[in-house]
Amino acid sequence: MNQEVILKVDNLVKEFPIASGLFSRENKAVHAVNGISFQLHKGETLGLVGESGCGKSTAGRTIIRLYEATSGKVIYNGRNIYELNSKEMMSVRRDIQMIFQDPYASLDARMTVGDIIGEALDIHKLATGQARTDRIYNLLETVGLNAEHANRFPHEFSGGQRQRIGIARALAVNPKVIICDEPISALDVSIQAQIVNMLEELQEKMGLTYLFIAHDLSMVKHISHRIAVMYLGKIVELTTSFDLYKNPLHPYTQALLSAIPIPDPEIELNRHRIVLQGNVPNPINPPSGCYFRTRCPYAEAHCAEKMPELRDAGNGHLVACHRVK
Amino acid sequence: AAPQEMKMSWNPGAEPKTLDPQMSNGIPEAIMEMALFEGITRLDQNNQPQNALAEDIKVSDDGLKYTIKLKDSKFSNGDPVTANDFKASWMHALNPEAAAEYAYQLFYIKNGEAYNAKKVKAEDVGIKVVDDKNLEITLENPTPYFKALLAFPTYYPVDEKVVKATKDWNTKAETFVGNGPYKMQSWSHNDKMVLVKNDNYWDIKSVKITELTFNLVEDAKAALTAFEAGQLDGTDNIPVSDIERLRTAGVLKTSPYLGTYYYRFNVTKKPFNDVKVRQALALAIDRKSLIDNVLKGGQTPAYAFTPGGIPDAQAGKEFRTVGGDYFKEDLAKAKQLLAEAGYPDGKGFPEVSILYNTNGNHNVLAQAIQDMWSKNLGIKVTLTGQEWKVYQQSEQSLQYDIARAGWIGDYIDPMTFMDMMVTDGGNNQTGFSNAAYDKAIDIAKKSGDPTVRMQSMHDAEKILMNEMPVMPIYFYTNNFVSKDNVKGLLQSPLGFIDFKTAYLEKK
Amino acid sequence: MSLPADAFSPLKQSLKTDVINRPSTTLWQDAWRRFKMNPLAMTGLVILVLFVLMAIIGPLFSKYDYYTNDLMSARLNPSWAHPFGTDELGRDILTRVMYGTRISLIIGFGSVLINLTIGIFYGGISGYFGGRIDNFMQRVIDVIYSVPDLLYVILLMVTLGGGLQNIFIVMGLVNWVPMARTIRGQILALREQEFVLAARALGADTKRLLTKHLLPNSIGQIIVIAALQVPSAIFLEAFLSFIGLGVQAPDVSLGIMAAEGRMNIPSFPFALIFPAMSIAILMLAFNFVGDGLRDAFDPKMRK
Amino acid sequence: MKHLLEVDHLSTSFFTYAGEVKAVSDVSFYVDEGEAIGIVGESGSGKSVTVQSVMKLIPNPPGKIVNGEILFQGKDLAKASEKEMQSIRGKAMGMIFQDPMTSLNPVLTIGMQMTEVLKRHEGLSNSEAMQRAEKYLEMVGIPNPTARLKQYPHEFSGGMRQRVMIAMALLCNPKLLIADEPTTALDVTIQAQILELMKDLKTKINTSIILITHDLGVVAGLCTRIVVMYGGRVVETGTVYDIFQNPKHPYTWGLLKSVPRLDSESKSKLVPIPGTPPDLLNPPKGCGFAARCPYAMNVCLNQKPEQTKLSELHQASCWLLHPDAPKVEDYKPSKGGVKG
Amino acid sequence: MVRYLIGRILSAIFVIWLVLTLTFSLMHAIPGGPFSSEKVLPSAVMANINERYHLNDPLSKQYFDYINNMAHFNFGPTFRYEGRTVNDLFHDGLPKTLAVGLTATVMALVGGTLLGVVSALKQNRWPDYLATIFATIGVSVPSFVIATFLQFYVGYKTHLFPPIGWGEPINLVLPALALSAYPIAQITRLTRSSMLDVLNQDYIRTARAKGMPGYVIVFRHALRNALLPVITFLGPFFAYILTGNFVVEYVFNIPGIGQFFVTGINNRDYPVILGTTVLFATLLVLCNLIVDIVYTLVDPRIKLTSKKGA
Ligand SMILES: Nc1ncnc2c1ncn2[C@@H]1O[C@H](COP(=O)(O)OP(=O)(O)OP(=O)(O)O)[C@@H](O)[C@H]1O
Ligand SMILES: Nc1ncnc2c1ncn2[C@@H]1O[C@H](COP(=O)(O)OP(=O)(O)OP(=O)(O)O)[C@@H](O)[C@H]1O
Ligand SMILES: [Mg+2]
Ligand SMILES: [Mg+2]
Repeated sequence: MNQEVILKVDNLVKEFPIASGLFSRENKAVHAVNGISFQLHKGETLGLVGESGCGKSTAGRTIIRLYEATSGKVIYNGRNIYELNSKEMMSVRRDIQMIFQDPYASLDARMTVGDIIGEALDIHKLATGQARTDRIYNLLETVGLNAEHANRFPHEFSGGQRQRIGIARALAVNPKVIICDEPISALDVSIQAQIVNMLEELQEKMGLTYLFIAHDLSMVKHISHRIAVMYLGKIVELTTSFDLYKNPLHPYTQALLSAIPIPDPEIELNRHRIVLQGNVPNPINPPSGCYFRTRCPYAEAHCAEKMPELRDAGNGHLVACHRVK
Repeated sequence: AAPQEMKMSWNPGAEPKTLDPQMSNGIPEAIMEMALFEGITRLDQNNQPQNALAEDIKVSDDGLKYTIKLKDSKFSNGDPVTANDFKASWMHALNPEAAAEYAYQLFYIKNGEAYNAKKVKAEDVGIKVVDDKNLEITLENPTPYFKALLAFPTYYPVDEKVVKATKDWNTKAETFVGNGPYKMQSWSHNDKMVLVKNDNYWDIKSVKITELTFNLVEDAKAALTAFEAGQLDGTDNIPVSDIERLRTAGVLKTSPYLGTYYYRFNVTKKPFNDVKVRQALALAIDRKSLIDNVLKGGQTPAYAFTPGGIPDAQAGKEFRTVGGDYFKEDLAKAKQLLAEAGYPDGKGFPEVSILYNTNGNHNVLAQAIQDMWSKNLGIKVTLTGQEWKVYQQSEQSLQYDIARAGWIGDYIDPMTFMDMMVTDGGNNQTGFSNAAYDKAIDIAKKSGDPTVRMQSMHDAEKILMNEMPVMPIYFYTNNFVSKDNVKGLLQSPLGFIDFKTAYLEKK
Repeated sequence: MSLPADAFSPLKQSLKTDVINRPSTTLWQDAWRRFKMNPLAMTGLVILVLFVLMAIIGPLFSKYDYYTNDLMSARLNPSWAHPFGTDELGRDILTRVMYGTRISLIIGFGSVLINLTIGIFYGGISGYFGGRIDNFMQRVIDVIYSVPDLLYVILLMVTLGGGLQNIFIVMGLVNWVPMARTIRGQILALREQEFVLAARALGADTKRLLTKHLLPNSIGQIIVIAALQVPSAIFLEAFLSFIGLGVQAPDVSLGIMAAEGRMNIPSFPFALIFPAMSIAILMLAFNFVGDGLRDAFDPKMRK
Repeated sequence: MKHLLEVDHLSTSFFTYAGEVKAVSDVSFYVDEGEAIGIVGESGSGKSVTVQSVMKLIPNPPGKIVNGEILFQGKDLAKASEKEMQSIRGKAMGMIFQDPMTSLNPVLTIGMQMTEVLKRHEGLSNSEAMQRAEKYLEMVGIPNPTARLKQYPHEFSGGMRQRVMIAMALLCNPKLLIADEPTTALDVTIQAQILELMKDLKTKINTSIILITHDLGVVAGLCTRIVVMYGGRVVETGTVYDIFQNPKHPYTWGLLKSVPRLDSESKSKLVPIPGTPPDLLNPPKGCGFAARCPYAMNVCLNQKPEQTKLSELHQASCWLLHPDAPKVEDYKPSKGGVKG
Repeated sequence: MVRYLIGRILSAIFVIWLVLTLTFSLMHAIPGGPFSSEKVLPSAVMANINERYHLNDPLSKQYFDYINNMAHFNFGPTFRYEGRTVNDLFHDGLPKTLAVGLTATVMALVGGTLLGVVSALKQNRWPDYLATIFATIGVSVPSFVIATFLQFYVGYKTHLFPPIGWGEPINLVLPALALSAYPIAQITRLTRSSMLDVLNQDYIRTARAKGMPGYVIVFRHALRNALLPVITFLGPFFAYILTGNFVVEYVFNIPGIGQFFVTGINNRDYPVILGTTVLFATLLVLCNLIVDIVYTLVDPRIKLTSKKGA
């Protein structure tokens, strides 16, 4: 695999201030992303998994600067994108695109499919007139739809088809990196595979790099080369997908893996589950020390004191846990 | 129960501004005060002042000095009514600090106006208390109608003791003290006021009603509905739209009313700086048709400024009949006048507007007149409705072309109409100025001789109607409804109703 | 059971399941279809169209005009010549009702146009920029909300004086708040929607976001509010007429006719009944249409 | 043996403006006492409508049970009156729903919502009901139940609300518990908690369960038999072993092949089912799956396949099982790794 | 909670101050003065009046004097009713206005809710249509027309209710009916749509799945939730009851304070204008506060904190 780093995320933090009233002085914030760092290699798929609310979407959105980061850097083409002016940002936007989770909310219901895809072309002035039409048809076919769909409205399509339209829109600018924010979570199992296969094909054909966000570990494992596991705004483990499955080091990862049901009655019957107690803590005031300690079956006193660093536990297998030596 | 209960209810209008006789100036207030107070004189059914609290009134030959001897009488709380009460009350009205709106009703008294304007001291005012029962008043000018004025609310006495002791004594029934045929029993503001016979009234034998309720209804419509539903014995506040119906049903009662409805012309502005235009417009409306078809209130078409009902110098004659009509509607002449003014068939007539206030139904009349002028003279006028106070301001600052106006006399004498149009008079509001007219008014004011006075006023009216700064339309009538068994009401052409002798006829 | 011989041979060609069989419908058509299904709303619409037609072309067919007096035939009961009767100046009430409807509709639409403009502007800015600006702008709205607006309508009307354009202005000034609130709410909600994020990810600028995405998607709601504000403006004008601050004669609105007709109830009820009924039917129609539109544009109803 | 619940040729339709939506057609299955069965199928395949028909919770209008019998303890619910149903629901049959966030009344306390069931069906007094509710909350693993009963749903997390829902459905010891995708809306770790709980309860109290899910993994651990639905119809039914190891319907194959298995070592390509499910407004004449089936034959387009009995418990509806049809062997159950 | 209340009160004072200032400036922008009348007063009299009521003070002084008085709950004298103060007017009138307002409120809330529930439960059947038409009539006929009709056709024609007057409970019926027509209609519509909405919620299905009978579902489970939007409407509703009172008080001649605002403006009775505006704004702010508190009682999800959701 190509080891060229295309995008580097460095200690990224995103907090959402909680709107305070006219007369209140407190300044609370949701710590949605709490200093994550990783690199995207050219042509790879990096999976990002974690439970709901752990900050996956926020991370994705902050990386393409839909949100301004509270601190940290995202280096693309050697430059921190948060320092770019709006004009320079435009060229980054052509290179980094995003696919969204909700196939219903992510398409403007008032626009035709053609216009939705064409919007990218218009904004970046990539094609007009016949060229624009041709490009739109071309993109539709790329994602397995056909030209006659261009004049239809999103609500006439099924979820899977809509998701393809979203992919076509992202592809319209010929991006190099695509951030996929749970593109399949809202779809039916049988349809999920359609999208996953297509994403894989496109990656092969166009040399795309994906940051693939999901909470379904089996699908992430299937599609990703490497996987980062997030918990409460932090990456707790990052390694190749094979390694992660074979040799999960972080207790959270272990629990996550064991929680996933396997469609095989024999395995299921004999399987021992690590069932985590309780829920993800509130990101407004996360626990002290290790964020996971409140649910960790192995938590010890010192876990409450110090936050574990993300360290290399050998072979580039990064993990943030005091237990892992 | 009392042997002879007689209860009557009436809607004289909305909540009174005040029932302090010196501080009030409205007609509903006057109606209530007439029931609650008694002056030196009281008007009889012929509107002639008769001695009431006065035992005797002597007038000096030059008509300037009035010497009044009072009867023994009491306030409703039992306090005796003294000459000093009168003086104190009147001085209160004139006191600049009291800021009474109707202070000018007392400006006939020597130095009244000067004192009110803070030019002289209180002692200089021509009211002198000789003793408890005797009062001496000096006037500024001979004022033949002064005896009648003495019957006016502004001239009523209030109990000085009470005034001194109780601030706002007149806002609550508990503290209210009068000296009239009735006394106040309860007063629920904006709702109703209940009066009962005043045992301390000197003429109590003439009073028959035991309980008189004044319902204080703002909306004339509501009051009429209440009357028709039997809730009220009468109301004198009739919506125009119901007049015809009530008349047809034979319920409506009408009495003369000392008021003129007219249009003002802004004589400082083209085209109304041309007297011919003013005359043309005045001649080109059909007053009778307006009254019969639009107003339907039994009003009289007005071809002069002063309404009927005011006695002339010669006994038994009326000022109006002596003066007669000063013009006649005449379309041909109107057209001719308009042409002479340079607007043949209304051509080239500038766009002008009739200003009226939007409360009431002045707009209906304005629309009718607009239509008549358009049909008869070919001139287009527009309408401008303004809110009451805005309208007043527009009128007073001459920001109009034509403006509706109405004037109700303050007292029964032509002067209450005639002195309005003097140069720079506060109520002139047309920009009209005519030396001959001013002179005639001046003569009338200064003269004690009734014949001279009246003649001068006839002269003045003639000038006025010739110059036509104001275009009279109709003379008001007073419309009211009352149940058939309501008797003994005294209707004054000034709009007042005296309930002193009222009674309900047993069927 | 007998089956044809080739029953079990594989299909020659795989069937396309991705073809869309149903005819293409825009959201407008979709909304319209749902609207059509609503009998009350359709009735309202038909009435509304009739009223508008009546207001526009009705007077042309009348042999009377709304201002010329005919004092000899004042207060006539309804007849063939005057289906609604005549008023105290002998004017044909039907003609006046038609003309009054026109003015009332002008007032309704005119003031909605004004408050729409203010509302879009204010709500748009507040919703789009959010944060501090939004917070401040919402405070302002809160203040306006805690003032009984009728009081200001009256104060302003007296200050400015009567007349059509002032009625527009005053109603525009007062009624924009609900409009701004709706638009703000819409934009605030839409702003975080993924399709807007997608456009932003593509580099769309503010103007594009507002004109291509945010406003077009709010339009359903805007129409609904507008449809419900037209009648409230007509209503307010009627109230102003009642206290003598409505349109000025010889112009006539339904409100002023009702207010003047009120005085005539016992003697000549037609002067109240016809204009009042016209208002009521017009309002009814507007409300039905407004409710119908709300349902038609309701995303929950979409299928 | 008599089945606890036997659904026979059930058809339920929604009569909408656009026409009749045949949400469920000719569905038959049964549940025995103490047994857990799973209903799987993709979204819109009629799973919820089926069980809501059983509970007679179909909104009417527009929904209506147009045909079939629902024999519950020998009584045909399809013909039962609303009153009778009211005494069965919550007492003999409990139900939990997909979204725990919206399934509890936000303005009533948990205690209120739980005790009202007991008061209604068992006529318990308030304190008795409270005691029972406490006991059940404790059973589903909610600590400090006394205090919790006084709280409102928003004070509970999603997983806890689902526990409350389960406790509430079990309060009257129902014969049958219907769980309509009880874990779909939950996070994996919470889903694991709930599944463990259900497993645990199944052994503790002898309740029959119908578990609806679209995740085959979920049923694998809990159920003994599986009903696979597609396009409003049952396409295959059998024991878990039948379905996972010897599936006979192409749709079941597709379902199994389109999901990656966490435990698979090789990175084999997923095999998606192409196309989209049939439009239930205009259901195809033949087999509903024909349009997406790689093995579709001429007959599939024109005639609905009949049910073929493969064994006592295993049945499938597919023309491929016709003796004249070509033999197709598509799915080979892969044995994944042992870890996990 | 205390903190929240303090915050609300502070912001209420701010709001009231704003309202006062706005009204003060608008009021003085209106042409015409309090003592202008058709008969022009002699200038001396006018000067005396201006002096007495401090109308010749500079506006800024009048403004600060007024604020100062307000701070002492002294609304000043009324120009219209000699010897009485705005406080007197309020003292006399407010209880009557509240009596009518409260009666109308109860009628509107009870009537509107019931109609709304019935109409939602019988959706698209005749009770629904009846309720809908009734509700729409309420929002379709101007209140003065309704009031006049009630007064004339119900009060006068049938002799069942007195057309005007005050003091007996029966006097309340027609005015309260006229006043509540519009809010009844609004509440019916609101209740209906939110009820329909709520009946489709998952927790209603849960309640049905528990075997709860219909009335329990409607009244225990659905209604409370359905009333939430109705509660939000209460703010504008109280505003309507307060200001809408004018028409009703005028037509039925009720001695309340509803008419003072309009008559205050007509008379340029500055203290009355300011007083009523401030009073109305205060009442409204108070009502809104109560509404918010009620909301938290009905909806346990809402907590009173100093920040308020949008
Ligand atoms: N615009 C925002 N304002 C305030 N808080 C936010 C905002 N967006 C997200 N959050 C909060 O940040 C945290 C992380 O949210 P995020 O959407 O990134 O989670 P996620 O991992 O994508 O979850 P999911 O799987 O549900 O999509 C959550 O607690 C969320 O409530
Ligand atoms: N109220 C309704 N009106 C019209 N159609 C309905 C209604 N409820 C359900 N349907 C239709 O019935 C069919 C089956 O729906 P059902 O809810 O049973 O699917 P499901 O298998 O439970 O899917 P999911 O996994 O999404 O819950 C769907 O096509 C749906 O559109
Ligand atoms: Mg997310
Ligand atoms: Mg379902």
